[in-house]
Amino acid sequence: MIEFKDVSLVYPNGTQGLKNINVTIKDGEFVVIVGLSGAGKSTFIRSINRLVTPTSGSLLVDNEDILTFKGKDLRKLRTKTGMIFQNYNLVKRSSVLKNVLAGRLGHVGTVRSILNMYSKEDLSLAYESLKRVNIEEKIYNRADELSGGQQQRVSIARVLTQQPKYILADEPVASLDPPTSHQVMTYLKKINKEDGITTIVNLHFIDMAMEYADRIIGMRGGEIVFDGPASEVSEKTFEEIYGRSIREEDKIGGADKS
Amino acid sequence: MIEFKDVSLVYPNGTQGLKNINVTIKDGEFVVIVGLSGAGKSTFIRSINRLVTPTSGSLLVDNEDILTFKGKDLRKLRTKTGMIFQNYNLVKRSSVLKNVLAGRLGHVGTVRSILNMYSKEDLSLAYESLKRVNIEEKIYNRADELSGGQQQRVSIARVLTQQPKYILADEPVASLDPPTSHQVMTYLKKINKEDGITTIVNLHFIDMAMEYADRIIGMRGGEIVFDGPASEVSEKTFEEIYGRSIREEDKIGGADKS
Amino acid sequence: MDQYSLPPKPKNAFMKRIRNIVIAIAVVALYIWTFTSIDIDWGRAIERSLNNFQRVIPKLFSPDWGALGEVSLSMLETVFIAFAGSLMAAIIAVPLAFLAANNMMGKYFSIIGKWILSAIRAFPDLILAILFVVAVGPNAFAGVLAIAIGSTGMLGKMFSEIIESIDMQVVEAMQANGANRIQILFYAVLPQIIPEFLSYAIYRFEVDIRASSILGIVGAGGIGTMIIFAANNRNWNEMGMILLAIIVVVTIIDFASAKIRQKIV
Amino acid sequence: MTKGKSVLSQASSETNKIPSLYPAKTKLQVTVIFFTVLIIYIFSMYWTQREMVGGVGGALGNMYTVIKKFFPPNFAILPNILDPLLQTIQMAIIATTIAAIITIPLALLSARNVTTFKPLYYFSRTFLNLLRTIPDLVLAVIFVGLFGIGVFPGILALIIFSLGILAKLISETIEAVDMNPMEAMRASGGNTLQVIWYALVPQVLPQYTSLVLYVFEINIRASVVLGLVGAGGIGLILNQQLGFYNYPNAMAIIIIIFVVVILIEYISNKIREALV
Amino acid sequence: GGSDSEQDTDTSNGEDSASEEGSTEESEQMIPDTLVMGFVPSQDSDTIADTIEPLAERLSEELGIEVQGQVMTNYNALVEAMGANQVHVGFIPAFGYVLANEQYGVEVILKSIRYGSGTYKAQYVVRADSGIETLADLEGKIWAYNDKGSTSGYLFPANQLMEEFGLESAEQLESEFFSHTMETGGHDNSAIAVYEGDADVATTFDDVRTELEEEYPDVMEKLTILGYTEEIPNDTISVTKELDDEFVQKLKEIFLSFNDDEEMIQIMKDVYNWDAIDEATDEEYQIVKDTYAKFKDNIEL
Ligand SMILES: Nc1ncnc2c1ncn2[C@@H]1O[C@H](COP(=O)(O)OP(=O)(O)OP(=O)(O)O)[C@@H](O)[C@H]1O
Ligand SMILES: Nc1ncnc2c1ncn2[C@@H]1O[C@H](COP(=O)(O)OP(=O)(O)OP(=O)(O)O)[C@@H](O)[C@H]1O
Ligand SMILES: [Mg+2]
Ligand SMILES: [Mg+2]
Repeated sequence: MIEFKDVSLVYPNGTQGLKNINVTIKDGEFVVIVGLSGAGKSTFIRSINRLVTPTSGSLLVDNEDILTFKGKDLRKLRTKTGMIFQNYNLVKRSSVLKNVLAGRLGHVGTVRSILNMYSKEDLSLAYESLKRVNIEEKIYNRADELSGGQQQRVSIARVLTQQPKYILADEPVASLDPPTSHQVMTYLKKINKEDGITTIVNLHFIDMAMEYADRIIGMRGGEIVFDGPASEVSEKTFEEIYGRSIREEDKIGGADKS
Repeated sequence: MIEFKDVSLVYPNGTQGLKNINVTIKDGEFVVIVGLSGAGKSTFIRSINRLVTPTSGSLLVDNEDILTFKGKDLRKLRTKTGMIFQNYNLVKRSSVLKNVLAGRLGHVGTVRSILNMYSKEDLSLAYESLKRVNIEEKIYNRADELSGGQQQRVSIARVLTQQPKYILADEPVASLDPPTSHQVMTYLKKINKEDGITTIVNLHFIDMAMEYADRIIGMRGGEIVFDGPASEVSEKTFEEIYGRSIREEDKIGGADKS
Repeated sequence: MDQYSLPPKPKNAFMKRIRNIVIAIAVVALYIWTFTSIDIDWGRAIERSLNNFQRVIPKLFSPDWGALGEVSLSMLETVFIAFAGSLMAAIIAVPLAFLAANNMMGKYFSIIGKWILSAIRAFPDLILAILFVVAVGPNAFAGVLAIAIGSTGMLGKMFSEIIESIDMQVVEAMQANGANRIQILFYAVLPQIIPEFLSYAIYRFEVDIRASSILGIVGAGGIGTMIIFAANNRNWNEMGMILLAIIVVVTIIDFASAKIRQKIV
Repeated sequence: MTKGKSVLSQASSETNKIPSLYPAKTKLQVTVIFFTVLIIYIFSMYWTQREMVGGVGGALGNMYTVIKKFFPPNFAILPNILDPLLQTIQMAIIATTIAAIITIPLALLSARNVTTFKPLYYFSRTFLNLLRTIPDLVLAVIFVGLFGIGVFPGILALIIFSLGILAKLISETIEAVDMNPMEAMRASGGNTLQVIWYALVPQVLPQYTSLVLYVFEINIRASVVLGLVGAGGIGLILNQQLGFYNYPNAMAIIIIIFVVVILIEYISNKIREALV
Repeated sequence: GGSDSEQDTDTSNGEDSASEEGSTEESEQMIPDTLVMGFVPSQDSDTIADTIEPLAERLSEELGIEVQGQVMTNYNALVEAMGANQVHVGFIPAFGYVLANEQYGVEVILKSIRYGSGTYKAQYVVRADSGIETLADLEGKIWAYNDKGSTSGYLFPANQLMEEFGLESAEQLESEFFSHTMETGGHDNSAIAVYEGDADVATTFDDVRTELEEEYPDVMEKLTILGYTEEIPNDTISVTKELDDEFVQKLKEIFLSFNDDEEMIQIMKDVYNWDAIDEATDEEYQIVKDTYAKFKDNIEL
């Protein structure tokens, strides 16, 4: 369970990234955060694994206030929260397998990981994860030999190998074309359902959010302006989130002919 | 007028980029080429300004066979065909104005262009073009200070400054997010209509193609598998182009809730 | 978790592995050869350094302030010579770099250009110095020429590598505009390389201030002559003063060049 | 096209604003910088030539006279210079290897994106700058003073000398890497060492190798200088031959060095290709 | 004025005039507008200075033309510069003079007098406790010298040993008579090598130990002198063959007049350790030439 209690974040340059956020995310939920660019979506998500540190309030993950975490505690927190990035953040020159094994870094000792001494279990877990995103045949390819969608699938496999309790995905499909985007979202959803991993995804576009989310959180100017199930999203919600009524082009497809 | 007569292109490594293409594009048309990755869309478009050279057949632009062109003729051909690229291909460190003025290179003398001695007309043409894509206030910014969509607009302004007879656009929106994509396509369409410039655009996605195109050419494996107005596109067309029936995810929007 | 065995590695990985093993053996052999046949008496070296440490090091740290005036003057002279020399080198290096870069003039020119640059770099400073003394007499200008040619080899190599790494798509875009080769050079290539060029040229200026031995040979005075005489007279205090002067000057240049680089990149 | 023109003329008559190519401020800055450099250059050229006597006339003729004496190179000495040549190569190998190893922590410490602790970063930066400041000749002289003559002080001088260059260039490479994978590793719970090993090393390795080989080449040539102070190697022989006016022998040695340098370049290109 | 045009003609056909090695007769004689003196300090001396300014000023006064002094650190460069007539007057050590004379017909006019002598000697330095008492004891020992191009450090001692022990070549001397040799780069380094025990004998100028006393206070007791070589002629003042004869004569007289000039002699003493200046002829350097001739082919690897 993740609880934001009155969390605010002011960046060193004075930008207010988050403003008095109060929200609770229950285990197993699939939450999509939507909002305009600069709304604070990334800041929200990155607070949860402390890639950024909120400046006030308290943020509980599994009932521990993570804002005080340091060193080992922090690494433990990060080990249980997997993260997927917009640009996949793979090491381009390393093989797919090596990239996926990187998900185990928090679990294995430093020396073992540096000497590439992975246990059979780790290896088969990595392979298993690659199979779950259907990319096992690329196991020995270098990451930069893959297409964007394939790279994002590798990064999902990396997170799966991490066996996290939470998955945070920061605009996982923004660099992908729509069919591939849907594929990736489908995988995320599947994992959420099959493994019961709590998943929080940032998206720019509300229509894709509505297709996949159990729950949608709308952000604007660092504040939460909507929080509810996808079915409750209305014209008014759009206005709150985007500051004006919805237009065709706010959906990814733009005008749709069908 | 552009006429492909039995044009084929085999790359040095043996890949067949184009196979017996026969097609005529009339002045003023707005043609969109769609097809899967590797279908030969780029090869088709790049043949027209001879960035690649077909290996057989003849390709007439304004009734001249351009396949024999060399040196000066080639530069003349390229001066009258403007090109827009997926990655904008701006000189990142140069100012927006200088990038736009590069569109005049084919028109002004070498010495004058090197010494930055542009005529008043050239300068105001460049400024005018920037205004047409609504980016004139960035005139002295460096190109790398702009967002993707803004960069693509600068590259459109560059082409406008070139005052070409033909505009070739190779996936001009593939690096952009959907709203920006629509913006860019709208500008291209507007220019096509206002200035009567024949425009040929490559796109991955057929629904966006259908929204903007007068005429759609579908390619697959280096061959043309569909050629007709947007209104004639049917289930069957999809099958021909993508090799299977259309699915929701082939449209950029994916599932649409409205 | 079920046990899954990994798929076999692809075939060419096997060949790669063989190749890597061969390379590894070669490297190990090279090292064994090196370390076994080089003649260093480690015990003696250590003992020696312990004995000599207090003979040399403390003196280096108590610079001879009496030499300050002379050293500053020589340093100033060196800075001017290095500036003129490295600027000249930066200019000569540009055409050579274009010749040597494999994405500009074609493969054969590239090979010729690379050979020219290597040949320049192979020429010892000493001989360059002699040649220029003969050409223009023993004076600062001979030093400028020697530094210019000496730096051209290195700068040309660096420059050509920068040119090889530019974004060729931009070049293609200019081609598609109907630009000719020279226009492409000025519009697509130069803007991409100028900051790196300047940055390396400034770096080289720094290096040239230290490449002072060559100036001593040509009688150009400068700090190089002082170094050699301080060494020959075992005048460590004066050497300390010289070092201090070099450190100060290079630090100032380093600082200034960092500022300039920030501006231009 | 005509349509475009009409739009233009109409528009420009409306706005009547034609921009200049650069904003006035940029123009001024560029002009000032240009003239400053030019003036310093002119002054430097004046300064350096003020002692010149008789101009440059006959320069080429004079040089030709000397160059002629170097030809034909006398390759008969080849067997005799093999040993010192190998010694030079060995010195360069050892110095490059050791420098390459010491460089790693130094470069990491002086890369802004890895060493976020500012004081440490500035400290190691300054240290590197000091290292680079000392001329190779001075290093050689000091080490000969410290350790007596022989290859050992030569190697030490080469190590310090290459360390300065290598660590600077590599720290710059590190600063230019893609930070995203590092963030990803951190987000999955890796500690600093693991992050460096998994995300940084693969990205830097090709450049690292190529820079190390580049420094190896520099070291081969630098050992010519070391010969001057009795630090061994081919440089000693070269100076000897020059001293006795055996220019054809000296030329043969220069050509050999050239060949070695070309060979190293060739090998380093091959290795780079294999790595990238 | 007039010399300008002469220099021009000289340079226009500089190729052939300069390439005729050692031919003195037919070259045109000239008086330069600016007289350039090149100075390569001999390592065979215990202090060396890096400036020649006071001397140049004084000469300029006397000659009525501009005089420039350049200190160079490599005598190859000076020899070549004199060959190209870029430097007109050279202060060169004996060996450098021999090369310059052989290659470009450079002529010696004066020599330095140090410690009241126009010559000096090289010494064999050994450790006092080494048990080496005669040159014959050196057999099988390790020999340290500064540089093969050094008259006192290498050429003269090597010549002496070869004659004394009937050796045919330097090669034989180095690898058969001695067990091992080391080239140290400097006289001081050679002596230190012996002091530290890296070598058994060093050949240096007389007396290198005074240089080291500050750093190694016990050097005088620890190192003794085994013996000396033949007399070696001191540093020369030499002129290029192009220089006008009368002008050279004048130059010679001016230099000689310094002997009676307290101030000048003090300058020479402070800066270069010269007591006086004396006339010199090429013959005096014959002994160096002979030695060089003997070694030239040996040194050719
Ligand atoms: N490191 C930082 N320093 C200062 N301000 C920052 C920093 N990171 C983000 N911001 C600012 O905080 C606000 C929220 O940024 P955030 O990245 O969370 O938005 P976002 O919703 O993820 O936007 P996008 O869709 O563009 O990724 C923005 O105004 C942004 O400019
Ligand atoms: N320079 C080249 N050398 C060899 N083969 C090439 C080259 N360029 C393209 N090809 C091949 O030619 C075929 C057609 O490529 P083309 O780039 O025209 O496809 P496309 O439809 O533009 O694809 P995409 O949507 O990925 O850009 C592909 O199989 C491609 O691999
Ligand atoms: Mg974000
Ligand atoms: Mg394409």
